[in-house]
Amino acid sequence: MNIETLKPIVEAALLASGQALSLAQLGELFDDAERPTQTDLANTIEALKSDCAGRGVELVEVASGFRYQVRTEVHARISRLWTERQTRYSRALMETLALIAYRQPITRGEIEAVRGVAVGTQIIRTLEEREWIRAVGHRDVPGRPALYGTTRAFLDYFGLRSLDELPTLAQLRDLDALEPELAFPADGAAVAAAAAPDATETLS
Amino acid sequence: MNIETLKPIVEAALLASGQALSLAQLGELFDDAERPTQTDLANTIEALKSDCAGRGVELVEVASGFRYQVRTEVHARISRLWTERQTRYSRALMETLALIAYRQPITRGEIEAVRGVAVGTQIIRTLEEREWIRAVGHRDVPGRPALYGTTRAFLDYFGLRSLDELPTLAQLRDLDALEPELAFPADGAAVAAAAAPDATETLS
Amino acid sequence: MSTEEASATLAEAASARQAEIPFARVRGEPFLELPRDLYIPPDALEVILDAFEGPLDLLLYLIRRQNLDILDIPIAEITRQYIGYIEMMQELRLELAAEYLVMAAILAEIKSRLLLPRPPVSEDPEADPRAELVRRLQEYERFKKAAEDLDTLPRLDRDTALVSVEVPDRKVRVVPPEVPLRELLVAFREVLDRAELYVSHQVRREPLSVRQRMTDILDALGDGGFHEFGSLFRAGEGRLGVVVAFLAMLELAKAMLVEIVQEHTLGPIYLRAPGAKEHAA
Repeated sequence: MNIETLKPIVEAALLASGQALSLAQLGELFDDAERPTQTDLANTIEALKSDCAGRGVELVEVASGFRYQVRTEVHARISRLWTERQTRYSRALMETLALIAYRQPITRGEIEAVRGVAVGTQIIRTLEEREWIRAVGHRDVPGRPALYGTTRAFLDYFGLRSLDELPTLAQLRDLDALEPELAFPADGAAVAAAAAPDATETLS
Repeated sequence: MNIETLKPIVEAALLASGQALSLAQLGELFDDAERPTQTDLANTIEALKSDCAGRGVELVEVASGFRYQVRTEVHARISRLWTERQTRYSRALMETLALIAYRQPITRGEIEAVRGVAVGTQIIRTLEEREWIRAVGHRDVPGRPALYGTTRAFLDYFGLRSLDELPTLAQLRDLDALEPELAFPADGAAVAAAAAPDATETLS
Repeated sequence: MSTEEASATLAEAASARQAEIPFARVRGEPFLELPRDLYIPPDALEVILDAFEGPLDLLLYLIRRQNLDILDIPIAEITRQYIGYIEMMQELRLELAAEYLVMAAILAEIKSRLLLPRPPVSEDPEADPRAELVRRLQEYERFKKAAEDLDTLPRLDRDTALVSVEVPDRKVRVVPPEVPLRELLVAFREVLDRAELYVSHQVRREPLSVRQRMTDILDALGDGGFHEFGSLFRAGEGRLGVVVAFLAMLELAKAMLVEIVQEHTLGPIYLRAPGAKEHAA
């Protein structure tokens, strides 16, 4: 099957399913005998992407596959379709989500240690209800607190293909540079605090 | 606003709303000041219809307005999107099948006598639809109840060459000890055929 | 920083972060008993409290407000500002999260340690009492920034939306469940256990090949006609095939599932379904 034959099928499948489909899922639409190769499907997707130029929707890749979505510029023009959708989240929720995304797996206590304040149960519940995070295990310490990680739905919602695509986390500056205050000499001051390696730069 | 400006907005609205929209509803997306006329909107719809030529979806008018839908020709090609995998069969069904396999030919009444509960018509129908059992005759008693037996498809599915390859009652007692020799594949089904030759030696 | 400055600072913080809430709204009598030159309406203070995500956030604000480097915090000054702020809140009996008080204590401790004479030789790498606080501030700040970045990512509902089209005459294809053989065997064992048939059947081996042949024979007889015994097995099956077919025939006869007709001794044996005369088409 050539790309021109595949295009209407792949387009219809993506639009009809209403959610992202992976190349593997698209392949499963076909009988073994006529199943296109992954390359053919990928080329078809590319062709469909180009066809979106100047239109109200675009074809993008997210964690769970390819999907059509409304172009951001156009979305603002049709936002009256949904008056009730929640589009804003509190800073507390976003900070908690950011910590889970960059530091997963992480416990609630560890989140609180960084933020310096308690994390409300409601925040964790909201994040779980949105299916952005899930408990992925328990830390083997007293109380066995849950370890949280983000989900594929989180990536899909924020239009990411993988955690690698998260904005880069700011670097910690070396505490060697700590300026002396009063008569306090700087030599050897507070070196170790900076020595703790930061594992989060490379998220896999 | 000209048609070229309106097209992406109307297209996105129709695709994102998830339902048909009338010209009036489309008009309500806009502020009073820039609301297009019904004629402009109708012309935009016409232009979008033409854009669908050769694609997998089409823009049609239905009672409540306009909507995009999958083209009939393409529909058959993507029908596998709506595949529902039934989770598992009830215990009643499995017991009924087992009794038919081991005690064939057997009537429904006889199955019920062993199981101690009624066997729903639906169970028999499901097994017949799956072509695992069939009525092979009638017992010559009042009501002439059907006698059920297993089919070749049943043997094929479970990877058996004949019923003799089913474990004996004595072997059944110790299924767990039997398992390594039988090497039942985890998800059973068609794969079992490969394991069958080995199993025969143990069982016959 | 004077108290006026502090007040202006806080007011600015409140209005900057919560612009939609009027800062200067005063209900009823002014609070004249408040510290001199430090009048902030209680409403506004609550707003300020809401505006910060905790003591680290407030400290960061105080530092950034003065364009200071985190690595160069004038602890004495920042502590003075922070504690002044906390005291003000307490005087107004605003509900203050305990974390704010903990931070005040930490700041006071750092300040006092900095004022103490330093031991002649310090091998302690954490000698600067500010180090831990600076580390926490940096760590918090990077995740505060990460949260802001995350918030700017184009996301569903706010910046884009999923799309879908109608599918007329959608047909759902139902795929039946897969059944492992083991599941079938377990089911049989359970039904036997329950029926307490186990014991009585253990004694003789189930002749399943006979059972299968019974099914096959009944199937063949389904047409209502007579079938010669010789047609019930294939020559290739040998003597065993004949025996199995014969046993199956006898079992069926015993269960009155077949009629057997033999017109003369040693003549051909014919089978047919019982009552075939009445029911055959």
